[in-house]
Amino acid sequence: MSIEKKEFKPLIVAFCCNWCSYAGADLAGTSRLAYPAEIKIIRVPCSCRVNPMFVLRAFQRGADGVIIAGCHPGDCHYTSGNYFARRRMTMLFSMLDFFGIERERTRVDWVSAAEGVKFSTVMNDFSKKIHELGENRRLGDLRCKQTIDR
Amino acid sequence: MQTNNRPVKEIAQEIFAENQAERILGWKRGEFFYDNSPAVFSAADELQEFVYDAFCGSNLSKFLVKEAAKEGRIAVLLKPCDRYSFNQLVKEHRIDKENVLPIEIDCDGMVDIDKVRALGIKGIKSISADGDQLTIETVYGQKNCSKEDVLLLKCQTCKDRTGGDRFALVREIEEMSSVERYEFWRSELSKCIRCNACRNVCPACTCEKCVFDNDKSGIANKANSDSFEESLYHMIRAFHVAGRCTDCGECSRVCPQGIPLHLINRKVIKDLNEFYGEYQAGADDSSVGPLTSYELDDVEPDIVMNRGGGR
Amino acid sequence: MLQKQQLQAETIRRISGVNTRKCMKCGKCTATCPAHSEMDISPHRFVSMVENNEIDALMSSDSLWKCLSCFACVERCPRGVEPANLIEAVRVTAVRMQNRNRLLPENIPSLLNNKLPQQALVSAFRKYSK
Amino acid sequence: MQRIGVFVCWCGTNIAATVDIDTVVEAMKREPGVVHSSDYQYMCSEAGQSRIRNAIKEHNLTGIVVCACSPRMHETTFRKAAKAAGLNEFMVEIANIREHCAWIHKDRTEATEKAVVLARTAVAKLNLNKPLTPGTSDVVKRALVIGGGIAGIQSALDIAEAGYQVDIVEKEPTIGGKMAQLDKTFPTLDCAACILTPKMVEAAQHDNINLITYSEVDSVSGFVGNFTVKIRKKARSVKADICSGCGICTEKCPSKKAKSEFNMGLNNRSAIYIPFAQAIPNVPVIDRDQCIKFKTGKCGLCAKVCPADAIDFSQQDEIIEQKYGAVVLATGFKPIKLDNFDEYSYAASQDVITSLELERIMNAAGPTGGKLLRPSDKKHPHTMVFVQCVGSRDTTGCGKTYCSKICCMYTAKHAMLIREKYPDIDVHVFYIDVRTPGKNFDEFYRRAAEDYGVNYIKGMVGKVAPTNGKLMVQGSDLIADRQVIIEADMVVLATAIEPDQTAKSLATMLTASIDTNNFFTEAHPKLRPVESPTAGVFLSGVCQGPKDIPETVAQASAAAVKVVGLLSKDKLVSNPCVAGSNELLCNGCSNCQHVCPYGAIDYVEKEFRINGKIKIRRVAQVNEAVCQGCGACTVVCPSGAMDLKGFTNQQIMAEVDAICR
Repeated sequence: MSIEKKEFKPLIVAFCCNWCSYAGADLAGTSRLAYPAEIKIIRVPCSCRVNPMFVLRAFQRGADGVIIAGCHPGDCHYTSGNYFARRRMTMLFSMLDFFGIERERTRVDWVSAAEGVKFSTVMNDFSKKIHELGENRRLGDLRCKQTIDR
Repeated sequence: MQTNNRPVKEIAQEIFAENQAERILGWKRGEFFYDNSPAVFSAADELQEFVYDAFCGSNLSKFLVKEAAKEGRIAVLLKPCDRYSFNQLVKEHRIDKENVLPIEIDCDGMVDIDKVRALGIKGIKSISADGDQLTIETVYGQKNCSKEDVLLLKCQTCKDRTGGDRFALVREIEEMSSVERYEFWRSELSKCIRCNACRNVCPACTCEKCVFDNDKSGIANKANSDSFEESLYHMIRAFHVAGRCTDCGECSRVCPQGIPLHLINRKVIKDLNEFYGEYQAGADDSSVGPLTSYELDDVEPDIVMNRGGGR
Repeated sequence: MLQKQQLQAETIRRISGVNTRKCMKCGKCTATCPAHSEMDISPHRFVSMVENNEIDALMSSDSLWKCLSCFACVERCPRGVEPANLIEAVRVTAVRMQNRNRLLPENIPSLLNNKLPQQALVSAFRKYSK
Repeated sequence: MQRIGVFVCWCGTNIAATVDIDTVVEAMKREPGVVHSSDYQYMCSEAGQSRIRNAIKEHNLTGIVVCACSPRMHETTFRKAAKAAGLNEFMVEIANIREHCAWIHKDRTEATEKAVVLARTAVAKLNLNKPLTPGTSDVVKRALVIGGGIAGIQSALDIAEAGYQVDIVEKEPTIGGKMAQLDKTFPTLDCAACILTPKMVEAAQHDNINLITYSEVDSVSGFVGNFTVKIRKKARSVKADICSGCGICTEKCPSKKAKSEFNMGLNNRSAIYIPFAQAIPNVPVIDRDQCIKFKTGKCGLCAKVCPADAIDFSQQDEIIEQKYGAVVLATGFKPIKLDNFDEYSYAASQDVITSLELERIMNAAGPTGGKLLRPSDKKHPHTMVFVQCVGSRDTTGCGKTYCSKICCMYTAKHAMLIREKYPDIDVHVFYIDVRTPGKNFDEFYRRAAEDYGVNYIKGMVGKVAPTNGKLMVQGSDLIADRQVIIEADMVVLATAIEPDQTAKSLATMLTASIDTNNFFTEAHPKLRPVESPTAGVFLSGVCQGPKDIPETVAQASAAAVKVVGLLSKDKLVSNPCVAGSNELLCNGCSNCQHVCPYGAIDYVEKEFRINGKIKIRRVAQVNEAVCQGCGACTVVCPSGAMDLKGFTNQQIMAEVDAICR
């Protein structure tokens, strides 16, 4: 019996703030700047709306990487949201690292509405990292995973 | 033990004698000499059961959330480390400060009975402290040991004494490789039985309704059903108390499975100190915590990616 | 024939790292070039010739060997095209086609010419000493 | 349970070419809550919208998901359609299967799979949506214009004419801006002062316009319809209300070593000065760094000679606070510094000048009285070279990547004016491209070349070397394929322009976004070109991107119309996606209050009946008119009491779950 090795298709959740990064993603689309289809965007009003619980939830349900994109520091539509997000996510990522979760699975980047090219570059780069890391086996609810071969 | 050379019990008696408060929050002797537990005394004669010795590790601050809301002024005995929790709760408006008479009492470290037992001392009848030495009465006669060797984990690195480096263990874990860290926490957290003792004792966990009990929160669960939930519970708890945890060490003290939960909180404290400047939650009752404030030139999250430590 | 030149042009673009399409044809390279009076093909044309695969003409030009490699054009090009790097690459291609990679040290003195700018010598050493 | 309708748009072939529409439609029929799923070529068209309206009625839908372009594009359209059919407009969710899917993926299977995931994510969210009702807020009937150049003046005049109060804040002592420094204007060659100064006077005299010169914006708070702005009035050291503007002080002032900013440093001015003769307000200002009184404590001559006793050395900066309904940004531009362009010898030779300096030299009120003289020896030049694109279209980081847009035309103007006035002067223009889109622009440029004999050379200047009192200009002539060397008397550099340095700090204060070049970003590059993405903030003039005077004036008026449209409303409908606190869960910890950027959260002591007992608890309350819906509070709330309507914890988690299913 031959066991066909299933090609690893990662799942990446991107939280994008409505004002900068989501618009940056729109611009990437308008400019036809491709990035992998495994990246699915969730629109949030501001990067500060992203509760660390959402990030953990994504990992629980089988995400292999989570990226949060917001306005550049200083450009937040709500003045200070991304500054809070920056502290929270730094702490969350550090904690995940402390628990032995690969550092590269989480990322925060600042993408403005004018940076379609950057959006696509960041997403391609992040996806590449996740491909290199492979499936997220350390964090995640095994019941939510179908592809685990034991 | 004494405060200003007076037995603490005397101070308590004086509170009632001088009518400074209607109730006193202190400790009373439990079934065994080493399981003193928090208690509210409402009259002088109840103080017969009052005790303050080397087994009063529990932090009384949290009980004030309920007790201070009740009728009548309440006096509370606060060891130096409990004072931080008290301040933090006052800061968060969880305790009505006006209704509380805080009494600061001295503490020279609390003893962990399991550590005494671990020295091979059996049949313990009582333990008395004499400076740095403990005198242990056992059914096999008197034994002695150094108090330093049997202190509670949280007392070994006491913030108010020149204790050891409280981040030493955290650093050790940081230096592990990513896989080792993962294995370390798996082996520790897989012991978790979700008894919720850590949450119930934590002075920072005083929510009207805990998210883990609120089925609308999306993360409610009563038991860990898989390895993810074992980690998730402790991660979320650590994040919820981040910037508010005073490092009182109660979580590890009460964990029936002996999981070093305080290390997670200490990791957070260490990071907060390194990234955003030294901060001791509860050092005062008004300052704004590090996760509810920011600086324009804060470190970027990729510092986690780029700094040292095991990968 | 064209195909050969095309391959050569591709090689030249690759080893020089120059993206000839970035040129906006402003002519600042030619305006800047201190050796222009000696040249039969102006520096700005190097770029378009490589872009258009006209390698044979470029290889047989005098300009190829008159460039001082002073990098003034690289320094001043507003688009970062780096024409001098392109010339270096064409030279290397030309040298390789002659089946010899380097000058032998003993042959250098006889080739030296008092009028040769010092800069050209330094540039040559930099290029051929490896 | 919701009754959801899903509408999948082809967007012509934009979506349908990459996404298999049928698959998406069929897949959605199996999603929980979905009772209707259909597709159409153009959902945003009237026909498409009427399909949506009909389906809502026919299937008694409680919510709709439109799988189409970005919600930033047509969310409002579909909300209106839903509303027209009697549905709450916030029961609409958009799945962005165009910008985030069809346009970026080539593989049809992959794109279709993703479209299905995006659609079911929207359905998952919609299942938890609740009808929301927008609140309203008042509009302060007053506008603030930041910058008093032609853009700011025009915007202010138009707003004032419509009957609203306008304040112009200008950081210089006078309004007028860069246009006041210009000599003539292309392509009609009217004198800039002749057309600008009447406008300046009109602005100053308008009942509805209040000029706040020599002042800068200190801080901004609030939101559309209700901004609170603190303005710092810098100390002029002259009492503006009693000064008659006679100018005696400026004549008698013994300190005359300061470089005149207005004349681009080509001559000197006194320490107490009026920037130029037609300045408005015509009130001098003391430059405290130059004033002998301020430096040594002695002098005070101006105070002695002032007939009105208007000099006040003790004047302090003053902060004024004012409320505005709208803000117009008209901060303008400045030429870039030429430090990175040594080859043009700008620092090495006085005779290498920028175009703005040439404007002052050519101007009758300028340092040479309008005579074209070499700055170094005040001699008449015989050969002049103009260099185009100095620092523009430069991708190396030395200059700016963009085209500064105005240089081609003003250089043609300069060349033409010089040839007309001094036919003996040879004028050479080095150009990369001559860009003349605009009414009568190309004709103007051709006239310079054909009628006035300006020598246009296709090529660039590589080096300008000052040699024996001359400037050796080494350039390329690409048409002739040769290098040329011109012995010139003067070289004029068409220096790139960049946004004024105040743009960046204002962007931060107003949370208006700027691009990588510090130009303000418009809400939509084509359809909303005079609005900033921040509601209530509008853009006027070069602060949004390089443009000439007619374009600036047009944009200034356009911005004014937008402001008038806003101010004419009595109430603004506010975003209902605001935070709200579940009082039963609230701990009263104040965390949310600390992170709220708008001060929208208050705490109250409230009685609660818990298990039959009355208990007083401290709970958070959100002021919905002030809350802008960022959600910062929701994350710091440990008990999860604080949630954001329209983006609730449960909704976002449902989205995560749908994506990760």
